[in-house]
Formats: sequence, C-alpha cells, structure tokens
Amino acid sequence: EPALIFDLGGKFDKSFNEAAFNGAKRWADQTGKSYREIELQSEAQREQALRRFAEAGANPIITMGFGMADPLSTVAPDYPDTKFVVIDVTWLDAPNLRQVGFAEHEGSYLVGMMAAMASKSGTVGFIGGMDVPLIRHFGCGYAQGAKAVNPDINVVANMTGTTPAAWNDPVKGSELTKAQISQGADVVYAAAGGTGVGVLQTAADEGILSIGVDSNQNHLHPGKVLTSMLKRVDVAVYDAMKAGDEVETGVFTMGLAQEGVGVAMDDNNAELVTEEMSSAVDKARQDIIDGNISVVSYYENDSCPALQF
Amino acid sequence: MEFFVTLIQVFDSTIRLATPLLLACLAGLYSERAGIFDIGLEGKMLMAAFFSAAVAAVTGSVWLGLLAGIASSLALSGLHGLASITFRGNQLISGVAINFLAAGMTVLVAQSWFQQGGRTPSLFGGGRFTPIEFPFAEAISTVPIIGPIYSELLSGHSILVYIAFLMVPLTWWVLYRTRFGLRLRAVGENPAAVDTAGVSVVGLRYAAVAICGVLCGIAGAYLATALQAGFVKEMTAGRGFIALAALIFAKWRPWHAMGACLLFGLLQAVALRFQNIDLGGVVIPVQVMDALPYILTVVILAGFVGKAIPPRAGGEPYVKER
Amino acid sequence: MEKMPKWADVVLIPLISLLLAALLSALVILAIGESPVEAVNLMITGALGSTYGWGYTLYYATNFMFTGLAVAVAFHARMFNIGGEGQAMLGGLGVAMVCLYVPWPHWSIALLAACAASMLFGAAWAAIPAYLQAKRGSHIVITTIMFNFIAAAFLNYMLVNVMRPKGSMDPATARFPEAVHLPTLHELLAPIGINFSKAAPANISLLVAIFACFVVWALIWRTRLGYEIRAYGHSETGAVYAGISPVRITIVAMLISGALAGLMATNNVMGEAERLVLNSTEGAGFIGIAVALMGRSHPFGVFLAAILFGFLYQGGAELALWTSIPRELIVVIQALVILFTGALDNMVRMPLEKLFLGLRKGVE
Amino acid sequence: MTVPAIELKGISKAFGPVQANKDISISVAPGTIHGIIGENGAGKSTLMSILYGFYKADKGEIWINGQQTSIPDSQAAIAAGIGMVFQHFKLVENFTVLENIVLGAEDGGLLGPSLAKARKELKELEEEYELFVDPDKRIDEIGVGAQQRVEILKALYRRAEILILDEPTGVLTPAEADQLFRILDRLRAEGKTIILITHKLREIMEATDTVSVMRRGQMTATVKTAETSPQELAELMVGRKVLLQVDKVPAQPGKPILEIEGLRVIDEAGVERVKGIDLTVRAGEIVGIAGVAGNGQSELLEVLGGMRPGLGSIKLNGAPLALSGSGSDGQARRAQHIAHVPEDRQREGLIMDFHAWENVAFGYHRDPAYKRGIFMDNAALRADTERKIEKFDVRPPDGWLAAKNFSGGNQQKIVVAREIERNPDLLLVGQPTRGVDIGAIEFIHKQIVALRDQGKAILLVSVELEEIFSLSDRIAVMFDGHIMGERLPQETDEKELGLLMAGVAGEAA
Ligand SMILES: Nc1ncnc2c1ncn2[C@@H]1O[C@H](COP(=O)(O)OP(=O)(O)OP(=O)(O)O)[C@@H](O)[C@H]1O
Ligand SMILES: Nc1ncnc2c1ncn2[C@@H]1O[C@H](COP(=O)(O)OP(=O)(O)OP(=O)(O)O)[C@@H](O)[C@H]1O
Ligand SMILES: [Mg+2]
Ligand SMILES: [Mg+2]
Repeated sequence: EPALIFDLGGKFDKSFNEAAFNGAKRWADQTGKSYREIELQSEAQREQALRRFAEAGANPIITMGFGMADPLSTVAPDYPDTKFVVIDVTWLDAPNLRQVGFAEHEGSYLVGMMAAMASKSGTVGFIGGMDVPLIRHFGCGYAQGAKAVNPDINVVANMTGTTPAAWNDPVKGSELTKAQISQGADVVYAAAGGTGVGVLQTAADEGILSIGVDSNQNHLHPGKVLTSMLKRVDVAVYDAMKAGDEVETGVFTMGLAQEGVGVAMDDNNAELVTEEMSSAVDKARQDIIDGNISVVSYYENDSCPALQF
Repeated sequence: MEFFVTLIQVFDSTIRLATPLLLACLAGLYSERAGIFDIGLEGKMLMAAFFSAAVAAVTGSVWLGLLAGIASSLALSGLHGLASITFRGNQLISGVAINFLAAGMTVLVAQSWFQQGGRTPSLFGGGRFTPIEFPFAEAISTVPIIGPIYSELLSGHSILVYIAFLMVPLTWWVLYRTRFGLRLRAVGENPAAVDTAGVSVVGLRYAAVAICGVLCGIAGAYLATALQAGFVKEMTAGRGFIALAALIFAKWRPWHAMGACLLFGLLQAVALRFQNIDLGGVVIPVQVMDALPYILTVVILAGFVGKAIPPRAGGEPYVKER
Repeated sequence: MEKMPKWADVVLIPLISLLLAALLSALVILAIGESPVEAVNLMITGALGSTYGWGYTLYYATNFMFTGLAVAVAFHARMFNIGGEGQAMLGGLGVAMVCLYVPWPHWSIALLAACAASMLFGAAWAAIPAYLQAKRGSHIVITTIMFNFIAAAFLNYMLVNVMRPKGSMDPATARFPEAVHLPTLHELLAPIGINFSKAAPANISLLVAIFACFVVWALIWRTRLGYEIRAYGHSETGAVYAGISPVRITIVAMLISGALAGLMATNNVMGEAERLVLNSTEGAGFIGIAVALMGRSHPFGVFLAAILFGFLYQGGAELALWTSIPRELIVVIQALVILFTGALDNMVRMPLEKLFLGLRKGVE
Repeated sequence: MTVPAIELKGISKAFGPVQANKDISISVAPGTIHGIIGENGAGKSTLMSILYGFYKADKGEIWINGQQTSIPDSQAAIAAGIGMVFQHFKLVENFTVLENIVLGAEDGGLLGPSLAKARKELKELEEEYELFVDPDKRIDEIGVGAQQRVEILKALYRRAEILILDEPTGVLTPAEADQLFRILDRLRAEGKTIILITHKLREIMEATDTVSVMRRGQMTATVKTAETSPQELAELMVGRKVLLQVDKVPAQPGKPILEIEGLRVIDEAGVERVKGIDLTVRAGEIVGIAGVAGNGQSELLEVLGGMRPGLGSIKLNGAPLALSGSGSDGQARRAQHIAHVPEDRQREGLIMDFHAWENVAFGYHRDPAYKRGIFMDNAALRADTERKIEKFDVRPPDGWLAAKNFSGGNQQKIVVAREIERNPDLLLVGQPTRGVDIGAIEFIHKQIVALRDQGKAILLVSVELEEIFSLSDRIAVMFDGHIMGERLPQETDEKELGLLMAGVAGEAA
C-alpha cells in the first residue's frame, strides 16, 4: 500500500500539494485501491510520519517538498526495503530513494513569454508567496521568458511576506495585484499558494490577465486566466503509485522534455492564446529541449540575470 | 503628477486595508470600554469570514451571507460573554480559546460542507459585495486633484467600507452622547457604580459584547465577500491582533481608532507598493519593507503615544461576593 | 476558611473540565462522521501507549514548558508577553550560530553554550519591548506582537540571504555537525537498561526544561528577586512603597521571560531538527500562553499543562496519520480544552462549591 | 404608633462559609436618624447592602412603610425610595460630577437633555441642602468630602426618602463632618429617614435618635440614644471594657532626628504639592500633622518614605538624605532606619494576595536576617511572623492566611507590627487607624506611644483631629503645601486647628 505525505501547506492548497493529491486520487480511482496519507502539521512530524508509514509497511512512501530532504536522509537508510519518493529534492544520496525535481524555471520561462506577448502595457507582474529561493526560482524563469520576447519589458516582482501566513493571505495578494496594476502591469503570474487565489480574483475583477501555477487554474476564472504554469506533480505521484514497490530509484529531473512542466491550454483560455503565442511557445519549448535556449536557474548562483530580488 | 497618482493609489489601498482593521478595532472598543478584554477579535472575524462566504456561496446572496457572518461572530461573542461575564472566567484565556476554536472550526466545517480543503467555492455575482460608484464619478475623474480624489479614492468601495467609516462618528456619538454610552463607559470604569445606580452590569456587558460580535461579523464578511470572493483558511492573517494594537494605540477612543487603523493601513500599503527600494546601489531587502509597518508602529508608540491606560475595570470580572 | 477542600480545587475541577471538553470534542467528532471512541483510543495509544508516543509527547511538551514558563514569569510581573514566538525564533538563531560557527569538542559543552546563546538572543529580543514598557509606557502587548513579525522577517532574511548553504533551495541553515548532536531519550536511557524508542525526538532538553521549571519555581517563590517580581505584579503602588523599582522589575522579568522562550531552541533546533529552519517555532510561543494560563503561572502547573498539550499534539498527529480526520480537529479540541479548563472553570466550580458547602453543613 | 419606615425581619446572609448576618430584625421609625454601630466585620455593611439590593439575603423579609417589598436589585431599592452612600464610594472616577449623578437616572436615550435637567435640579438641591460641588469637575479632581456630597446628591436626585450612610465621616475633616450632620438634620426635619453607620461613638451620641449595636453578625441591642452612654455602647460593641483615651506621660524630646528645610514636591502632573516647608522632629516626640486630605501631607510622607522625589534638604541624624535618584528609594530609607506605616494599607502597605508571613518581610525582604544563601529564609521569616502576630494580637493568629483575608484592623496591625518592631530611629505613620475599630485603635495607639517612650522620633499624619490630639506632642497644620503653624496640643483646640486647616492663618507661627 503506498503512502503520501503532504507538506505543511495541506493537501488542498490549490497548487503543489493539491496536484499530488489529484495524482493519487487518479491512481486510486483507476485501480480501486487505497493509499495512506497525512497532512503535516509541524516540522517534527516529518520524520515521525516517515517512520510510522515505513513501520506500517507502506511502500512506496511519497513525500512532498524540499522540507523532507533532511528527514529523509536520516530515515531512508533505516528502512532499506522501503522505497521513498521525494518531490522537489534532487541532491540526496540513498539507494532506496526516488528523487524528482522539476525545472520550474523552464515552465515559468514559457509563461513569461506568453505574458510578455499578451501584455499591451509592456509591464508584467510576478507575485510570489513567502520569500524563499524556490519562489525566486519561479520568478527568475518568468522574467527571462518575458525579456526574451521583449527585452525592454518591465517585470515587477513582489513577495507576499516572510512568514508562512504569506501562503494564505489572499487579501494581501489582492492588494499586491492592485499595486502592480497601478505600476502598469496587465499580466500577473502568481506563485503564492492560497494567496494566489486573491491574485487571480483581483486580476479578473480588474480586467487584466493572470497566470496560475502548479495545477491548471484556468478554470477558476474562465477567459481571464491567460494560462497556468503546470508542474506535473500529479504525474510524478501517479507514476510512482502505479509502479508500486517496484518504483525506480535515482534522481529524475522533469523538465519540458519529460513534460514535467508545461503550460496549460484548454477551453477556458483558448480565446486568450493567439496563434502567434502558441507557436512561439512551441518553438521555445523545443529550443529549450534541444539546448538552443538555456534558461538560467536561480539556484546556480543564487541570483537571477533578469530580475533583481 | 505621477507621484500624485501613486499617492491616490496608495491611499486607496490604505482605505481597503484599514477597513477590516477599523471594524475590528471599533468592535474591540465597545467590548473593552465595557470592561471585557477581547483578544478573540481575530477568531470572530475568521468565523464570520467563513460563514458569510459559505452562506453567500450556497444562497447566492451576499446579504444573507453577511447575516450569517454576523450570526456566527455573535455566537462566539456569546461564548466569550458566558465565560467572562456569567462565569467570571479569565478573559484572556477565553479569547485565546476563541481564536483556536475559529481556526479549527472554520476549516473543519468547510471541509465537511464543501470538500474543497477548508475553502468555500468562489463567489460571483450576487454573492459578492460590489463597489459603489458615486454619482458623476466618471464625469469628474479628469478634473485635476479633485477628480481622482473623488472618483478613485472616495468612490468605488464596497458598501461595507462606508459603513465602517460611518461607524466612527456613530460610535463617538453613542459613546459620548447617549445614555447607553454613558453607562457603557461607566461599567468599564467602575461596575459597582453602575450596579448601585440600579443598572444591570451583566446586561450592559452582554450588550457591549454583542455589538463587538456584530462589528467583527461585518469585518469578517468584508474580508471574504467584498475584498475577496470566498474564504481561505486563516485568511484574517493576524488582522485581529493588529486591530487590538490599534485600539491600545488609540487609547480606546473612536476617532483615534480611525487614525490608528488608517496609519496601519497606510504603512502596509506603502510596504506593499514599495518593495525592494534601491537606494543608489544599496538595495533594501524585501524583508525590511515587510517588517516596516511593525517597526514603525513600535517607533511611533515609543516616541509619540505615551502611556495607554485601559478602562479601569477592564479584564476583571465583576464579583460582588466571593 | 475555604469554601472547598484544596484537593477538589486542584484535582477535581480540572478533571471535570477536561471531561466536559472531551465530551464536546466527541460530539464534534461524531458530527464529522467519525467514531469518537476510536479517535480517543488512537490518540491515547498513539501518544501514551509506547515509548515512541511518549517520545513525541515529551518532545512537544518540552517546547511548551519553555514558552509556558516564559509567559508565566512575565505574568507574575503582571505583563502579557505575547512575544514568545519571536523570542524563541531569535533563540534559534543564537543556537544555530553557536552550533555552526564554533567547533565544539563535546555536545555537553555545546549544550551549555547553546543554552547561553539562546537565552541571550531571546532576552535581547525581549529587551526592547521591556525597555519601552518600563521607560516610555509603550504597551508590552503591542510591542511584543510587533516584534514577532519583525523577528520573522529578520529570520527570513538571515536564512534566505545569509545562513543558507550555497546551492541549497531550502531556506535553512546547514545541518549542525555531529559533535553537537544532543543525546535523545533513547541514548540517555539505554545505559540504564530502558529501551526507549530510537525514533522519537525527545532529548536531553527535556531535562533542561524540567530543570528550568525548578529554577523558575525557586526564583519566583524562594528568591528576593522573585519576591519583588510577585509583589510588583500584585501591586505597583505597593512595590514603590517597598522600594522595589518598577522599571527594574519590568525589564528584569521580561529579560528572564525572553531568555526562557529563547531556551526553547535547544529542543526544537538543536535537539530535533539539528539545523535552523524557517518557522521552526510553529506557534509554540502562542501555545505557551495557553499553557501558562492553564498552569496558573505555576511551574508545576505549566509542566502539567505542557504535557497535556504535548499529548494533544502527538495524539492529533496519530489521528491524522491513521484516519481521515482533518488536522484542524486537533485545533478544535485544543480550543475546547483551553475553554473549559481555563475560561469556564467557574462553571464547574460554582456548583461544586455549593455542593461542598452543603456537605459541610450536613456534617455539622 | 406610626408605621416603621423600614422593618427588617429575620435577615440572614452567608458569604460561603462566613455567616455575615444571622437572623437580624430591626425597625426604624420614619423621620429619625437611626445609628448602627459594631466592630469591623460585624455585618453592618452587609445588612445595609441587602436593604439596598446590592446583595441578596438568604432569608428574611423587608418591609418598607408597612408594605412587604422584595428588593432583588438596587433598581428596586431606588424605586422603593432608598438611597445609599457606601463606605467605599461607588463613583466613576474619570466622569464628571454631573455624569455620575445622572448615571442610571437618565430620562431618555439621549444624554444632552438629561444632563441639562440634572444640572438645573442639582442647583436647587445644592441650595436647599448646602451641598456644594462643581458639577463639571471630574471625580478624581475633587476631594473625598466633595465626593461624598456627590454620593448624597445622587441619592437625593433619585428622590430617596430613606438614606443609608455607611461610615460617612471616616474621610471627613471635623468641619466637613459637622456640615454633614447639619445636612442630616435638615433631611430629618423634612421627614426623611436616615440610617447612619459609624465607628465613632461621639457621632452616634450627637446625631442619632436610636442606636442599634451589632456584633458578629447579630443584632445585640437597640437603645434610645438619650438613654445610653459611650462607655456602655463601646462595651456592647466589643464585649469588654475599653479605654477611650490614650494615656501617656509627657514627652521628653531629645536631639533632632529629622530636619526638613525648604522641601518642595512636584508631582507627576507637574503640580507643586509641597511648597517649601521646614519641620523638625526630635527623638522621643510625636509630631502630628493635621490637615484636610490633599494639602500635601501625603506627598511629604511619601518623600520621606522614598516613594517619590523631592527638592530641598532633609537631614536624618544630621546626615543629608538623598531626595532623588539612587539612594532615595524605600530600600535606602529602610537602611537608614526610617520605618513607614503608609496611609493606604491595602494599596501600599500590604500585598493583599501574599500570606501574612510574606507581608511581614515586605520592604525588608532584602534584610540579611531573612536571607539564606541565594534564597530567602522563609523559616526564619515565619518564626518572626509568629512572634509578631502574638505580640500584636493579630486575629486570627495564622501566618499562612492571605492579607486580604484579615479584617482591616488586623491588616493594619500587621503593618504596624512590621514597622515598629524594626525599632527605627524615625517612624512615619499615615492614617494609622483609618477604618479601624475601637479595640484596635486603642492597641495601635499604645504601640506608637511606647515607641516614642523608647526615645524614637515619630511623624504622624492623620485627618482625624481626635487622633492628632490624643497622640501628638506637637502639632503642625498643613494647608495648600505650606505649614500654617505649629501648636502644642495642650495650648490649642479643635476650633483653632480647624481654622488653620482651612487656610485662615490667624496670628501664624
Ligand atoms: N463581598 C463579600 N464577600 C464575602 N464575604 C463578605 C463580603 N462582604 C462582607 N463579607 C463578610 O461579611 C462579614 C460582614 O462584613 P461587613 O462588611 O458587613 O461588616 P461591617 O460591619 O460593615 O464592617 P466595617 O465596620 O468594616 O464596615 C465580614 O466579616 C465578611 O466576612
Ligand atoms: N470580599 C471578601 N471576601 C471574603 N472574605 C472577606 C471579604 N471581605 C472581608 N472578608 C472577611 O471578612 C472579615 C472582616 O473583613 P472586613 O473587610 O469586613 O473587615 P473590616 O470591617 O474592614 O475590619 P476592621 O475593623 O479590622 O477594619 C475578614 O476576616 C475577611 O476574611
Ligand atoms: Mg470594613
Ligand atoms: Mg462596613
């Protein structure tokens, strides 16, 4: 029986964890089998949940987020017969570990391009949640994409805050959106968990475009969300569950090539995406896969060539 | 000119951010003026935010939502009253408990009601409070100075914003010009004086706590159905505590409360609008801007406000015989 | 003459209050369609049924003892320190610096240094609100709330921009060296033949916390400083009459309070995570308020209340692990416990007093 | 015979285990002043609070003007025509006089008309009864005497026909007390019924028509005032013979212990409270400072006790005392052998929630005698407490009882024991017997005189002229921050002092 450990945001965060939940649900619905899950409440529970599930015989144990890296490095060796899967971590060393990273900067690059093309004002916005490197990583790819389309474009970037409340403050998200609109932004990209709900809402209310993140959020405001930067956590989780205890270990990076990240195209945003946009995005995607375009990751040296944080 | 436009926008944002603070602050004012300390403002707002959004989502009527929000906040007020008035319990503990209760209950109920992870469905149409445009707002928006002030700053807020600001003179009037206000202030200063004057201390205090509940209810509904289009867990994000700070800052006076809330709103609006200020090469980290409203609050408090003396009987249950 | 025997006041009332809270919680559990009996069963076996469960319960309790003591000491001087959260964060920073930047030969010396550093940092963070309260009359409640926010921003800056190891995406410091690893209860108890669960994070900080309970008890009830703190807390005019300086007591009490809150970092940062992460305090500062209030600001009461909350935390984790009950249920249960044992205890006391009075009359 | 204005039948009331009133019956004739006396804690206030609906009786009936009346709350009492002036005033301190009077008796939801009407009626009442107060002053700005007038006005404004006064003269100057009794006379003349509770036998003898004595919750006797004597009343009250006069030998003043020159005190609000006074207290003498409350005596005492800073020069045994900054606090004063019985025992002299034994160390908690290592030597402290409790006859003799659980008189004994037993060079005493009953007054006065006889200097501040006269060897009168003059008790009288206290200098010192 597989087990799934959600990160502190909770399984209904409308983005990262929810994507995992969707993947697991899809697997459960298809196979009719069940799985164990827990939403973490505190840091100390990370290790606790790992051990409890391992001892109860769950296999594989799928965990979410970089916060699990540290506990996994101590727990995984204690249960050599259990397979662990971790999303968003790529730097550990253990034989029974499947590490899945996503090239968020690549996906963000593509939505950045779309934002720049959709923008009439020449200013696009980025609203992050808590100011942590991962979110800067998103913002950095986005800015590079936007600048690739329009080198003169103005990218306004804001973080919601410095406490975990930053993930759940839609009011602040909303105000930031208004602030960015007043600075001229007419497309905003929200990478801010629950706060993003406020961003998308305000963008829709104020008549500008927004870009969702992680899951496909186009349906939240049909015709008003330009696209969503998909991070196929659901696929990663689904695949792992499907493979069961046979799941392959090692480090896997899911970029554009592996369809681990992407842009969401559906009926809800069909009218917003021009022919030109989709072809440009398609071309860029291919170029990135082929190595013709290199998108710089914020992690490389903790800074971004296209954006100052 | 561009500076002026920015200024208007910052002030506009200030008003939106100050409104929930102001409502909660006035709510606290009624309660604490009557001698019942209330650190449960946060919880009441949160509860109201949830129930207003939930009912608005289900019925499609924001007014029913507002009523539901007020009712839920009132229920928590009743609990606070029961604990601190009837059973003479510790008011701080009761407030802490109410905050926890709201944080847990909202998500729990939301989850078993909507199965959307402690969230309500998004509100649209009649489920939300929409901005009210003043007459001729469109027409005079181009007039310099006056135009933007009238049509952008003053016009275009939800009705709850205007209610919040109207509550300030109303509260002042009630407090200082009516019989009820006199008794309310007296019961917070010396309940025995009120009792021996033949007025029910318990009745007055429950009335105050109830008004507090209503105002917190409006504040919560404003967050979930006017500023936002739905409830998200913990969406009050500490505003109840900031309102409490504003109340102490204002020394429990209505006009000053408005000033304090506007100031807090302004500081937040400024911090939101001016992140990453670049001072000739030295970039001020975003964290500094994030903390700026709080730092400035401390500075102002230390520099200009002086000692705030709460209502004398505040926090103490009225006990005639032990 | 008392209205009621002491044991009834100290044992019976909290017990009945707890029962009421449990009863109401059971109703809530029923309402969301789960079985209360099973839930209680899970919580008790999960939190108290094994050394593993105890290990977690005690780990959480250790945190709450520190923050509860912090709030309690401030309460004795009639101050409401809501800033335990921020002070504990800063304590964490102190611990991290000591553990990361100094090569320690042995954990015991490192622990002493970490205690000193965490107390220093925690006290420093309480110092400004204390000074402002004492000298400028700025209300301690507001300033400590503000300092919580400022601490979070400061810590975020330190972790994201300064202390994060190169290339790590996690806003956290590097892992502390092996040398500063604190012995867990497993390691402590193994030599005396007790097989305590290896997995649980409870560590030697628990002893530090218990020691702190004793020290606070002795400080408050046995020393002259404690006498002055209590006197000032009961009556400021009285303190002035007795030559006790309000300024001095305000500042000293807050420094002690901040130091105690900071000390929490030895448990969660040094003992458990062995690195400093964002949000490592996880609201323990606020739980500390409830713990102090429920423990009636007495160290022994704080000790018991901390264990109760530790139990709720760990029992709740087990619930979340094995059932589909949302984690918020635990928050609701906590709220009910605080409500009934803390705010509504007169609801139980008043009828009981009547009962005992009646009994006594009957005997006479 | 006429129908009694008030008749209480079989009233009983218990506070938890304490039986405050036991089966009390009393009947008060209309148009009379009925006195009630009794030791502290006898249950007088409780009985009256029941009549006023502040407490609910466990048993018993209340009859007003021949009608059985149920008085569940104060509102019902007011409706029945009862007004009460409580021992501890029930006023809102930061409200104006007018607001306090109107509170609860407004006519209509709006304040404006109520206040206007009250202002008018107040004027009439004032003129009728000579109850002058400024309606726009805040309560905390006016003296206690004026506050009491406000309380009386409150009752009259509510058209009270029956007026209860609980220890009304405890805080008044003789002149104020006299005025009060004139007002009471006038009220009686109008047919109003008055119940007067007091400790002072003289007042009972002067003012009342009938007097009831209470002891330990029971009504022990009701007699016509004309047919009794103070001595008899005192014995009925206490249950034993008491001495009504302090007896002491003439003082033998020695060298100056305390020398004050040009002392000025400016309070937190910047108001000058003490405006340059000179005063000397010698070894072996008691100097009494008379004056109406609020004329700077409290501040004088507080500067001497290290509770607030002052300007000027003070010498103790010839050495200067620090008046501000370090070395000027209470600890320093105690180290210099100055002991201080503060004016307000509950707010200053004691920590009400501390055990008696903890309070015995209050202020002296840093004394090495109470120290053991880094800890306080609680055992030594408790032993010390036991000695003091026994010597000062504190009742109940239980060191573990919290201060708040002692009666006022016994609380005062604890404070006096603590300070006198230090054997100080200089003893500062503020209002040593305020609100304390006859038995305890007698005892406390004896202790103070005994200390004097050991050659110590004593500075006494009291608003009770009687006390000043019976204790002091020399009397200084303060008015508006100045010393108006010094007199020897045997060479002056109440009338002259009263004039000095009112600021009429006469042929000054
Ligand atoms: N609020 C109260 N709660 C509990 N017990 C009380 C209360 N008030 C009075 N008592 C008890 O009732 C008894 C009578 O008190 P009461 O105040 O009536 O005495 P008193 O005769 O008015 O004394 P005093 O001369 O000091 O005014 C006291 O001994 C006390 O034990
Ligand atoms: N509010 C109260 N609650 C409980 N007990 C009280 C209360 N007030 C007074 N008592 C008890 O009543 C007794 C007498 O108290 P009270 O305050 O009436 O004294 P008092 O009248 O001021 O006495 P004294 O003559 O010594 O000044 C004390 O033993 C005390 O235990
Ligand atoms: Mg009394
Ligand atoms: Mg009395």
